[in-house]
Amino acid sequence: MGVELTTTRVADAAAWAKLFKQSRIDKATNWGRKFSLFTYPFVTACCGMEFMSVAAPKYDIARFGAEFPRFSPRQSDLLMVVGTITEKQGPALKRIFDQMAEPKWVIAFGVCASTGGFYQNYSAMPGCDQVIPVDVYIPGCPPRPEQVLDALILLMERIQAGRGHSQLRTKRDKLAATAAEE
Amino acid sequence: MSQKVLDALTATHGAALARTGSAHGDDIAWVRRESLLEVARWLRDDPAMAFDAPVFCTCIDWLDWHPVGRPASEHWSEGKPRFTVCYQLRSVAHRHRVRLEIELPEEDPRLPSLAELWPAFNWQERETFDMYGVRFDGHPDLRRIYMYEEFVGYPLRKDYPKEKRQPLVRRDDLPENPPASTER
Amino acid sequence: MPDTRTLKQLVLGRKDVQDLSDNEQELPPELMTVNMGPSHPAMHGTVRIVLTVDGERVVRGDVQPGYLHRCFEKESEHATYTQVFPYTDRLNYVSPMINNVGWAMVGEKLLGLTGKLPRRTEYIRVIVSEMSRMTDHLTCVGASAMELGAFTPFRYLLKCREWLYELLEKVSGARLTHSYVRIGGVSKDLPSDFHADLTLALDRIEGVLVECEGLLNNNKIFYDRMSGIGVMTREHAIATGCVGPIARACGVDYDVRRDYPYSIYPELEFDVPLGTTGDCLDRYLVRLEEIKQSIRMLRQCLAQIPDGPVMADDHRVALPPKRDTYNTIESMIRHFKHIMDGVRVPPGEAYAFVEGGNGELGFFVVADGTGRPYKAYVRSPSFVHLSTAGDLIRDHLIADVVPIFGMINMIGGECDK
Amino acid sequence: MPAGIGILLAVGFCGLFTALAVLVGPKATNPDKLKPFECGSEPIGSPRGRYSVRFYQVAILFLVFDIEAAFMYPWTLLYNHLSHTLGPNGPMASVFGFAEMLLFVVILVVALAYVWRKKAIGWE
Repeated sequence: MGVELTTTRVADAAAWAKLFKQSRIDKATNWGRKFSLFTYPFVTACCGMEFMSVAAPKYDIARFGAEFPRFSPRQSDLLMVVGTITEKQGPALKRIFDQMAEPKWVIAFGVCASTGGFYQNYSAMPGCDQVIPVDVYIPGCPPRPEQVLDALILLMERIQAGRGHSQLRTKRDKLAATAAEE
Repeated sequence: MSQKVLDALTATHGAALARTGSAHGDDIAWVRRESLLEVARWLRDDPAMAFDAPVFCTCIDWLDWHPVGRPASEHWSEGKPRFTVCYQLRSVAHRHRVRLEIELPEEDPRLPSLAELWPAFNWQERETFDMYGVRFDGHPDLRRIYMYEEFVGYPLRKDYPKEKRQPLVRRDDLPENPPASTER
Repeated sequence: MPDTRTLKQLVLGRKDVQDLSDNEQELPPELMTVNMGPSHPAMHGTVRIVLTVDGERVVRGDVQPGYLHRCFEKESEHATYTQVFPYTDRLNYVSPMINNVGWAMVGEKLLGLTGKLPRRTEYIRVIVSEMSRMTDHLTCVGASAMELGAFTPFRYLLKCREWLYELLEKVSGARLTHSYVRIGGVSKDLPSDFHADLTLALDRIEGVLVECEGLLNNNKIFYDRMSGIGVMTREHAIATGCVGPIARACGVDYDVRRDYPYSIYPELEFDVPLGTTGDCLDRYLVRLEEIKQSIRMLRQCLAQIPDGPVMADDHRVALPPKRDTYNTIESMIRHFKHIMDGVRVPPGEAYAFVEGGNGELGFFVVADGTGRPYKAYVRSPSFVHLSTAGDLIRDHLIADVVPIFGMINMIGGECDK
Repeated sequence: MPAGIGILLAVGFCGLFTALAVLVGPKATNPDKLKPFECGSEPIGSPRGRYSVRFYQVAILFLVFDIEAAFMYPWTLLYNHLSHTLGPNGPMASVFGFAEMLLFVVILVVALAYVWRKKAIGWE
C-alpha cells in the first residue's frame, strides 16, 4: 500500500478510502448508526440557547433521531461542542472526547467552536479542533436551527460513507494491523 | 449627585483623602492606601452613610494613557502611579453612591483588602488580582479565579498582548493546515 | 458497670436507632470529594464545584468559575464603541437586548446625551428590553423546572420564548445576538406590523403562563424540592452585593428601574414583586411575577409609543442619511470617519447601570477621547450571585445543589466576562 | 415448555446483540477512557471512602419490601384458581387464596411498623 497511512486527514483519507470498498456489514452498521445518534451536548455559551431551540418543538431535532441528549460520554456517540471553548476548558473537552465509546463523531456547533469566532484572545481557543478531531463545522453565531439540521444531514452522509474521523482511524488501524502481519 | 457624602467624608477623614471630585453623576474620593480600611469601615458603620451594598471592585491600568484634547500634564509618564483600584459602594437606605479610588505605584501594587467588610469583594478582589496583579493584603484566599493556575502574567495589563496564548493541551496529530476538503 | 438496660430494651434490642449515632458505636464516616465538573447539565456547562460530601450531605462546596472567560475587557479595548455591541450581546446571552441598552447608556452618559434622545427611541429600547427580560425569566424558570424533572413546562416556556425570538428577529435581524441598539438611538425602526404581532404574542404567552403555573405552583414534588432550599437572609443578600430577583426574593426592595430611574420607566406603572423567605421557591415566584409585570409594561408602551426619529440627530453619534452620503463629499467623509474611528467619546470615566435579567448590570467605562474605550468593565450580577453559591449549598443534599444553581440563574458569558 | 422457550429467546437475543457489538464494533482504548467520568475533570480522592451505615439499612429494607411485592405477582395469576374449592355440590367460593396473602402482608406490615417507629428508614 503506497498510500501514507499515518494521517486521518480527509484529503489523504478520501484517496485510500476509495481503494477499499465498504463491506456489506459496514454499510448496514453505518445505516443503523446514522439514524440513532445520541448526542452529548457539551454546552458552554450562547449557542446553548440555540441548541435548546433546535431541540424544542418548533425545529424538532427528534425527526432525525438525534434528539435524546445523553449526559455521559459512555452512552453517547455524537459530541456536540456547543459554544466557546476556552483554554481552561480544553483538558475537560479532551478527557470527555477520549472517554466516549468508539464510533464517535464531533460537530463543532457555531463559529466559536469552529474557529474561535471574534474571540481571538489569550483565553478563547481558536476552535475546538485544536484539541479533538471535528467531523462537521457549523458556521453562524449562533447558527440558525435550520443550519444545525443541515449539518446533521451532512454528518449522516459522512457516517454512511464511512468517512468520520473515528471510522477512518479504525479502518487505518485495521489496515496497519493486516500490513504488519504480511 | 449627593455632594453631602463627599463633604461628610472630607469633614471626618480629610487627611485620608488625596482629593475628591465627581464625574458624570458619580462621587469619587481618592483615598490614600494607608487609611483605606479605616475610611471603609467608617463608611459602612456610620448610620448617616450606611454604605452596606458593595457594587464592584476593579482596577484601571494607566500605562501610556493619552487623553485627546487634554494638557500634557494629564498624560501618563514614568513617575505617576500606574494602577487605580476602584471600589463602588451604594447605600440601600439613603440611596446614595460613592466610589473610592486608590492610586498604586507600578513597582508595589499592594493595598489592604476589604473582603471582610463586604463579602462581595472576596471574589471581585480575586478577579482584580487575577487580571491586573494587584495584591490585596488580608484577603482570605487570594488566588486566580478566571485563569488556570499555570497561566503566567496578568492578562488585562496594557502591556500583555491580546493574542498571547498559553495553551494547556493541544492535539498531537494537529494538521498543519486544516483539511481543504470541499466534498461532503 | 451495672446493667441499666430496661426490660423493653432487652427485648426489643439493645438500642434505638437514634442512640446508634453516638460516636463509639459507629465508625466516623470519611468525607468524599465529588466533582460537579465544568461539563455538567445543571452547571450550565461552565462552573466546576468540588463538593466535599458526608454521605449525601454537602459539607463544603468550592465553586470555581472561569471556564467561559472570553476577555470582554481585552476585546473591547481593541474595538470601537459601536463594535463593542456584538460583544455585549454575548455577555448575558439570555437577555442580550438589555446589555446593548446598558452599553449604549454608558456611551451616552459620557457624551452627555442621557436625557436628550427622541422619545420613540426610549420607548423602543424599553419594549425590546422588557421582551428580552421575559426570555431571560422564561429560560431560567423553564430550565430549572426541567432540571427537577418537569419536562412539559420546559417545552411550553420554550414555545413562548420561540414566539419572542421570532419577534426580536423581525426587529433586529437576529434571533439571539441582536446588536440592535446604537449609542444615541437604535439602528432600525420597528417593523410595520410589530404592534399586532406583539399583542398577539403577549396574549398567547399569558395563556401559557397560566398552564405552567397550574403545572408547577402547587405541584407537591416541585414545591418540596424548591421551598426551604438555599435560604438567604436579607442582610446577607445586601452584604454580598446580590441584586435582582435573588435579592428581591429575600425582601431587598431594590430595582434599578424604580430606584435610579432611566429612560421612560418613570412614566410606566409597574410594581416590584418582593419575596419573604428568600428560598428557591420565592425566587421562582418573583421571576414569574416579573414576567407578568413585563407584559403589563409592554402593553402600556404599545399604547403610548409616539412617532418620530429613532436616532438622535447629534452629528457625533448619528450616521449621515444615506442620500447625503452618496451625494456630498462631507457626509461621505463623516460617514467614513464615523465607521472607521468610531464614536469619539470625550475623556472621562462613568458608570451606567440598568436592570438586567439578573439584577443591576453596570458598565464602568474610562474613555480617552479616541473612538475606542480605554477600559470597559462589566459589573455582572451573575458573578456576584455565584460567589454566594458556595455557602448557599452548604448542609444541603447533593440533589438540592441543582435547584439552587438553577435559581441563581448563573449565565456563563456574564459571569466569566 | 413455554418457560424454556422464553428463557432461550431472552438469552439468545442478549447474547446475539452483545456478540455483534463485540465483533463488529470498533475498539480503541486509551488511558483516559478507563478513568471514571467526573464531568470532565480529574477525579479527586477515592470513591471507596467509608460513609454512614444508613445507606446499607435503607438498601436492605428496600429489598425486603421489594421481594414482598414480587411474591404478589404469581399469586395474582393463580388467584382465580385459589378462590374455588370442590365442595359437595360443585365448585364453591372459598377465601383460602385471599387469607393466605393477607397473612403474608400482615406479617410484613408489623415489620414495617417496627422499622418505621425505629426511624430506620428516616433520613435525618
